[in-house]
Amino acid sequence: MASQIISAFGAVITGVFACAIYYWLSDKLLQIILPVRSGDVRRISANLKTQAAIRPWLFLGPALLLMIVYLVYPVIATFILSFYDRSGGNFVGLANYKWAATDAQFRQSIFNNILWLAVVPAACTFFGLVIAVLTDRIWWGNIAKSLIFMPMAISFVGASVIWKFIYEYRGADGTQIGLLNAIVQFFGGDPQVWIAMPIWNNFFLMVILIWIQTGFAMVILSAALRGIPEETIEAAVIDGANGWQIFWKIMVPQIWGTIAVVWTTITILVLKVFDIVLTMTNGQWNTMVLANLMFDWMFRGGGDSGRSAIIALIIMAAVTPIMIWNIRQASEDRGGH
Amino acid sequence: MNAAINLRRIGLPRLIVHLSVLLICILWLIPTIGILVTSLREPGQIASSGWWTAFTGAAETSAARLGEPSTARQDGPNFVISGSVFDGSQEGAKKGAVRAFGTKVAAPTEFTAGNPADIGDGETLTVNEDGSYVYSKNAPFSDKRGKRVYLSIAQPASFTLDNYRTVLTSQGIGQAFVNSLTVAIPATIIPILISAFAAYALSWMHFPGRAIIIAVVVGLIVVPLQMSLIPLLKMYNEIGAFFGIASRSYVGIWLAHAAFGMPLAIYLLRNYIAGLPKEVIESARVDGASDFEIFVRIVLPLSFPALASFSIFQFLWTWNDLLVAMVFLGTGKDQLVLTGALNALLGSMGGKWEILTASAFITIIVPIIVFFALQRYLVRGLLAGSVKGG
Amino acid sequence: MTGVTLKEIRKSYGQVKVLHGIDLEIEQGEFIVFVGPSGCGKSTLLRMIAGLETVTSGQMSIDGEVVNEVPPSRRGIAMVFQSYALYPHMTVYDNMAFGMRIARESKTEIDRRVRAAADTLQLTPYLDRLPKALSGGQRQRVAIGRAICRNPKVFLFDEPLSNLDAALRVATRIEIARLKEKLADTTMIYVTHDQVEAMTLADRIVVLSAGKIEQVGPPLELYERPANLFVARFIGSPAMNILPVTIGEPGAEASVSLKGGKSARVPIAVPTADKGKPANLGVRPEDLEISTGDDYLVEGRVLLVEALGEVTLLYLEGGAGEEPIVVKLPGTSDVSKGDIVRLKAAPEKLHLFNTEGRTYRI
Amino acid sequence: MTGVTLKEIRKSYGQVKVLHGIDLEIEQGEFIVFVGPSGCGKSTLLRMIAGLETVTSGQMSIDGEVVNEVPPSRRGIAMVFQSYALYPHMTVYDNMAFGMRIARESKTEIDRRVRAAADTLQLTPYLDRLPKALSGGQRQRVAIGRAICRNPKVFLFDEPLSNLDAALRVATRIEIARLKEKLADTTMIYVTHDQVEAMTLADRIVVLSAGKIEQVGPPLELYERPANLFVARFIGSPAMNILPVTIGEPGAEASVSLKGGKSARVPIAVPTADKGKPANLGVRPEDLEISTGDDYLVEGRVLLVEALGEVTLLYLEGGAGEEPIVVKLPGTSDVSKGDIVRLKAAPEKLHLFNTEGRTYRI
Amino acid sequence: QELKFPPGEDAKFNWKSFEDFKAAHADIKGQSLTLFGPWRGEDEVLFNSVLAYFNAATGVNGKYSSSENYEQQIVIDTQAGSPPNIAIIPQPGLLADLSTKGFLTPLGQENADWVKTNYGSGEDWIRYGTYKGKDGEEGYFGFPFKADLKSMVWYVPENFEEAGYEVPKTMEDLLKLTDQIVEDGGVPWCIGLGSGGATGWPATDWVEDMMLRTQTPETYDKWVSNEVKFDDPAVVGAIDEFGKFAKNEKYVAGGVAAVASTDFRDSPKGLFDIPPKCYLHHQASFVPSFFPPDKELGVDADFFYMPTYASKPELGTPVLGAGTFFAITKDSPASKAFIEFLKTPIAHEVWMAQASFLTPYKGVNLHAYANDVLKKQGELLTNATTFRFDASDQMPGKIGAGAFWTGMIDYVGGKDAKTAAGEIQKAWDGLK
Ligand SMILES: Nc1ncnc2c1ncn2[C@@H]1O[C@H](COP(=O)(O)OP(=O)(O)OP(=O)(O)O)[C@@H](O)[C@H]1O
Ligand SMILES: Nc1ncnc2c1ncn2[C@@H]1O[C@H](COP(=O)(O)OP(=O)(O)OP(=O)(O)O)[C@@H](O)[C@H]1O
Ligand SMILES: [Mg+2]
Ligand SMILES: [Mg+2]
Repeated sequence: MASQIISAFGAVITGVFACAIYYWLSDKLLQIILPVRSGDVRRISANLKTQAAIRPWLFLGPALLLMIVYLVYPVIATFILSFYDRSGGNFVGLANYKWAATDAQFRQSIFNNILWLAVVPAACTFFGLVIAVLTDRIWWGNIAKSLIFMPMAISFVGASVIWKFIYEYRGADGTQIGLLNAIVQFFGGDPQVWIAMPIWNNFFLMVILIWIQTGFAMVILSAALRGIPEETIEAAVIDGANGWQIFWKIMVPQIWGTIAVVWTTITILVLKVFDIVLTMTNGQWNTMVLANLMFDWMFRGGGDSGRSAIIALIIMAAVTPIMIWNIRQASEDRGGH
Repeated sequence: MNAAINLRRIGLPRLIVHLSVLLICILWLIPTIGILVTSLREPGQIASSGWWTAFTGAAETSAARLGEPSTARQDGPNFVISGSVFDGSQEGAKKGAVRAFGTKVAAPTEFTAGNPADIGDGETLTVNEDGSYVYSKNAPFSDKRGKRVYLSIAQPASFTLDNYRTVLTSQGIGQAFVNSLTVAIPATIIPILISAFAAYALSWMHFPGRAIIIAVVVGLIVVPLQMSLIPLLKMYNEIGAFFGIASRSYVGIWLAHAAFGMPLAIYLLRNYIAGLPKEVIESARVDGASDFEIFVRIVLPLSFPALASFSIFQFLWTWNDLLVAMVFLGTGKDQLVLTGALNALLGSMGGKWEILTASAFITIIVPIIVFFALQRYLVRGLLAGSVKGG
Repeated sequence: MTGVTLKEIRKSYGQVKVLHGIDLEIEQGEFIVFVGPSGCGKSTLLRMIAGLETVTSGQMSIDGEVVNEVPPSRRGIAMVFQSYALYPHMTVYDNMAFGMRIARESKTEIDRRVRAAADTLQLTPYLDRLPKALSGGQRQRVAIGRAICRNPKVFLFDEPLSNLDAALRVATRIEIARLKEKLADTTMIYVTHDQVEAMTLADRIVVLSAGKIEQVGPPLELYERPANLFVARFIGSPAMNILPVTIGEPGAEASVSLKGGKSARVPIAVPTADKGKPANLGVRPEDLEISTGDDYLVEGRVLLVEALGEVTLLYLEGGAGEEPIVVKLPGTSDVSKGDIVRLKAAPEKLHLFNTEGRTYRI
Repeated sequence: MTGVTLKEIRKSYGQVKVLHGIDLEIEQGEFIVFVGPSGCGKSTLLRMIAGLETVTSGQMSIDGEVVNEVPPSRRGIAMVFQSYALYPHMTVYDNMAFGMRIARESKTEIDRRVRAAADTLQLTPYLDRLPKALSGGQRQRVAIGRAICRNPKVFLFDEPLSNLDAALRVATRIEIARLKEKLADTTMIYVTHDQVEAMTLADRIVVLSAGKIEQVGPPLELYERPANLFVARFIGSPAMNILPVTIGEPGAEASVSLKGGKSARVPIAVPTADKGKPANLGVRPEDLEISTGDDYLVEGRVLLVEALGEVTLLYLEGGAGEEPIVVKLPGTSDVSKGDIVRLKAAPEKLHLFNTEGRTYRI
Repeated sequence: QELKFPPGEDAKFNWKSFEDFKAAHADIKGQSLTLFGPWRGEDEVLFNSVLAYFNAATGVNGKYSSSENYEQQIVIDTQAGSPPNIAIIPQPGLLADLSTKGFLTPLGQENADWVKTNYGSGEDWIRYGTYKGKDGEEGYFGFPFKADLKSMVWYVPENFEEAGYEVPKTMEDLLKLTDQIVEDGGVPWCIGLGSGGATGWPATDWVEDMMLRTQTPETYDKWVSNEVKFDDPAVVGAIDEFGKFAKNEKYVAGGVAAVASTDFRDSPKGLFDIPPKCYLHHQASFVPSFFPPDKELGVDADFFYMPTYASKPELGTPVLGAGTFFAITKDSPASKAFIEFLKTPIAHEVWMAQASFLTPYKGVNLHAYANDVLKKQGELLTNATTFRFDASDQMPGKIGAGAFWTGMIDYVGGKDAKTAAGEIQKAWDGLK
């Protein structure tokens, strides 16, 4: 055990160190090849200029390399695969695209995804905002925040397990072990099979993601709220606005930019997350979403790389407008340096 | 001072605020408490009663077997078997106060404890609260085995640490824990270092193509990672074969995690680093610092809150990851990460709630420690660049 | 009828006492300026009048009505903040209309009042802009406009000009002076630590120091007859020169002797009991002249000459005090660094303070 | 030997031209102040000298060497920013030592220079503090100290005092004046839009407007003989009053006639060709006096009286111009609002500008 | 690794086969062997105990591993070119897929012949291991080891005894018993289809069992290959047979609504509740691991063969089952040797003697089974007249592990059999 720990420790150190040494060495090398410490000023200036041209690429190099290899290349490969059949061996033209256009499950997934996109980012942001506002006002706010942030530390699968204990259904005559049904039964209602209720089951799954992500929204929005100039709020107080009006008319509009960032981040997450649906229903009872559909086509029964590629492309295409808007927003905000 | 303090003056009664936050916290905590309690219960109970009943203790129905007919004594005209339902019953009825009993599985609580019950065939049975019973018949007993009775036994709340013991003492868990850390720590630090350099270049250095790179980076945030697994592993294998080294190594998984977290890291860190005061950086430039020195000595220390915030997310993600670890590190016993090792305990068909819940809690611990250690930076650090004056 | 009355107003933040009993009567229509060093409690007092801070003890009335427990929006006040505090996401029009919208005024009424205020403040062309598209001065005008729209009985300003640059400050100051005339019935309370603002705008100045009122009075009275050393040094720029002296001859026209050995007659009555006691002689930089004769008060070597065109400032060392003595000479001067100059002042321009800092003048 | 030479320096940001050919020779050891309205390009010019902005065209030399392509750290300059720009995570000592550490100076040398600078600026007690534990003035001193440590040939200041409050501004200004004397060999270039700073600190002032130099000269020259209307109005506070006139008699001592019908003799030579042409008569508020006789220049109704104690400002309307005429009277005055007053000025204090705004004075 | 049963000690084991194997494979000592399979938890421990004998006999360093993401992992690994030596695959569909993509090494005719002669219903087993390779040629790829029996109904003997119920011998009797229990105020069946990411699969076992009880094995095979369409009346009929039980409010614990959402792992626990939630539970041979821990097989719980219709004697006694196949994904002498090892009785007996393992291998000593229930199952397996492999496992993944499940969930949720089957068929058509 001790030796394991030592070797692991060694690996950790070497790994991190190797990464750091790249930057250090490459800079050293630059300094040696293009000396600037001494010599003729004209020369130094020229060298510095060359350095300035090279250095961004040294800084960006590892990041670009990693992203090209691990992300760009697979995206291109995916794009190409989308024109091939299930084994990736035979060119089939647009057949996969045609399939996507007509497949019922695919349409179902799109519909559900739209539901998710409409609900989850909005709900997380809304709850995050409300909690941020409320917790900022009490002395134990930080404790409350930590508690609400805690679900972030739980893996999606773990979280799904947790929620199974909430949605669990037992027949009306049995003892409920699902909390929700127990409550329903306590108040005299009939227990329900929550995860099988058409349309609504989507929402029950969304609750899980909302439960996890609200902490994230809360933390970021709480920082933004602190940035609101106090005087604008006092001015509104003098103008006679009540708490509700101040919240909606003064505070929220002022942190709109941050809200947008939070919203975007969660939107992307919603499009990528599939563990929750997988563990809770695996897309049964019409809860399929795109990410799961992709996963299904990719791995189930040997996989169909062409169709899964299509779905992956659709997911990426769906986010593009949001990202473009976000980039615009970002460059407007700071005008660039 | 912050904006919200002012709300207080507006007059919304503070009590309501306290209560609503309390309510939200409870709502948010209930699921977690649910698994915590579940993880402390005995496997048999988990599926048969709600976790919230664990505190109160419950009346549990169980079966017990009375003494063998051979142990019967003759008492006047009657034959009597007596003893305790808790003795040597292979049904393993747990001790407790007997509330009711019955002799038919369909009606296990037909009779109240302590009262003699006429169960037909001239038989009477009395089971007392302490479990002692008297079973008599006006004729000799004829059954081969002891009679089955059903008992409703009040049980005090009981918890067990067995589930945790099972998980923690299972083979290879220590190794897996070390492996997890070996994966997660560099997989957190490396991308942060790399993306911080990149974020600096993208916010403070001028070079052609900067805008396009920023756009591409942001676009890459959405690439679903499942898609890239096969082409990447293929590449790893080819590289491994070419150089004659193992294709699955820590380096491989570090880089994979680093790359998958990279776009988001660059996006968040750039937001922050671009928001650093321009004059400070220019001032360092006038002082003669090169971009490398500016980055290392000025930007890096100043971005610490943002780095800390992002490292929380990256750590959470690598720590909780299973798929990437399995693919790029392998599934051998000595390569398993904690999530994988705990997963292996679940059995092929899954369904071991007690193990699942206990493992969920064990995996949470490290992220929670990391979270609390870095939490104070989180509040002001994350995206602080996008917040004016933040 | 009084505008605002403060009776024994005290304020503490937890253990920290910030205001120690403020008594003040402000007439309706008066323009009152609070001045004082940073941290003396000016803003706190103003914010208490606004209702943004609670009153720890004492009684505060506006328009004859006790308002200790009345929320800000019901006090009939309007406030202009140092940082403008405009709602950044609303146009100028909406900024001004916000309060009335909250109060559910009719559309036409809102429009009328906003346009009237915009007119007064020459903001009409900017009504559709967002605050970020305005210059600092315009922003401050919007903040004032927003306050005007509320039709307040009491107008509160907390250092409204301190974020503006010099030129704008002058312009906006004049704007406020105009406003003061226009709204002659409105009581205005103004916090600043800029003297020029205080002097030019105030009907009466309230000098605060460490949570206490030092002196209340019209600007020129404060300038000419400061009640104590604090006020004397605080009002006027550059600050009054203070020279340590000892009382020679007390009486209706006292004589004091300076450190350098010189003595001077001061047309101020000093009680006989104080004979021989140390005191402080105050003389404003603008009241000092260069003396060529022997009738000088102090003599010193010029440390620094600042020629501002219209006036020239001399900084002298080697005078009686430890701080350099500042002299403000009109126009330009040919004195240069290192010169030894002698200074005199008209006796009626001299001020005399006892060791506790209180003035000897009545 | 020249300190800094600018030859035909131009700067554009993309399509936007910011500087339109700046020519300037700065002597070694000179203290030059750039003033001008906001956005005129002062900071841009300074940042170009520092090397933080590239030069679009023209030639810039420091110490005789062309530096267009030389990076900031090699130009022998040091810069103090308006926002201090201290490294927030380093102590005062480290802030000052940073540049030398980068340059790989020896430990002892670093220590010597830091302590010397700290001594000069009275920062020794704070060497171990972080910037956030310092007051604004102290921070600015650290920024200056950091610059001093670089032993620069040229010292650049970009509005170093504008973030400080009035009292600190005065104190730090004097500090800089002292520094100027101490580092007599160091060329200093200082950007501000505060007149007092410009007037008190500068050896020569460069007045910029919209990317062009309007006038260069010692402060008093600019005050007394502004080259054009822009400079005339820009230097001096309150600004010079401008009265539209027509040239009556040209000649060595011209006569001009004012709108009100009055005419005045001005001891300024006007070419005969300009006879009958409109012109602008300039007179500073402090040069105007109240006239009881008939020898007045203008007459007007008092709009506003601002009594500052030491001086009194009058704002008059109904004069010849549209803007109110400002008068600065020494001491207090008994003029009150609504009075009609007549104003005169000594002829030698008058300024005359042609329609293009250029002065007639040589 | 320690060997669970010391060689030579217990007569019920065929130690000779072990020694023979050892003698024959001394040459591969020191090689390594990776195996990747679906077994986790106890199953993993058990398999490792078997592997230990192989390692001990050959000196090979054989390592087994598993994963929750088993199915993805094998797809990724094989496609990326870093497969284990041996993949253990429970679905013939996946096996077929891997073989057509050329990722499997053929085991050769001699192995096929061996299985044919030594396994009960050996021909059927060979069929499930034989697929087209990349070149289009048929080959034998999957060596069956460890079988599961599916045609079983579990019950608690004492509950039956108390209520006076008899184990039914025919389907007609079973239906009668079902009604009888309802009449007595009880609930006859526990059915749970929930299984997280695989929700729905238990229903497929029902339908398959019903197919075998209403249609000929040939029809069953055609159904698997989709020659008989999913919405064929034969299939729809079988679905409705399942519906007879699952869609009757009175027959199932918790009502019909509970069927789809109850987890299949929780569902058998109802048998042991007091009072019992149900009396009958249809599930495969692995299910005892989900019984409460103190239940002794054979005493507290037992099973009976899911009976056939007396009205259809021509169908014989069909047995539905499943099993895992060992396929060589990376060839090596050790891989080959391991397949050889699987042919030794000892490989089977070591697992048999511990728990939950059935084998159709006729050469094993049946006394090695850990208990009578297992033994009974083993006999059932070896004596079956018809053995049919789980149909859903043989269908294309998107059907057998997708549309079929979804269809059954929809069916239980209210759709009629015809529509549900129609949709499954449509999905199947979409694959072509
Ligand atoms: N919320 C608070 N809690 C504790 N002390 C406070 C609080 N607000 C202000 N103070 C203290 O009260 C005193 C008065 O503050 P105030 O803001 O009124 O000063 P000021 O005169 O307006 O100063 P300035 O000219 O700098 O604005 C200060 O010492 C300040 O530190
Ligand atoms: N990076 C830039 N891109 C485009 N225009 C710029 C940039 N920096 C400055 N400008 C423009 O150049 C002009 C001169 O700016 P500069 O900052 O030099 O003005 P300034 O005289 O220093 O003003 P201030 O007194 O407000 O500091 C302004 O109109 C400004 O808008
Ligand atoms: Mg204040
Ligand atoms: Mg500037």
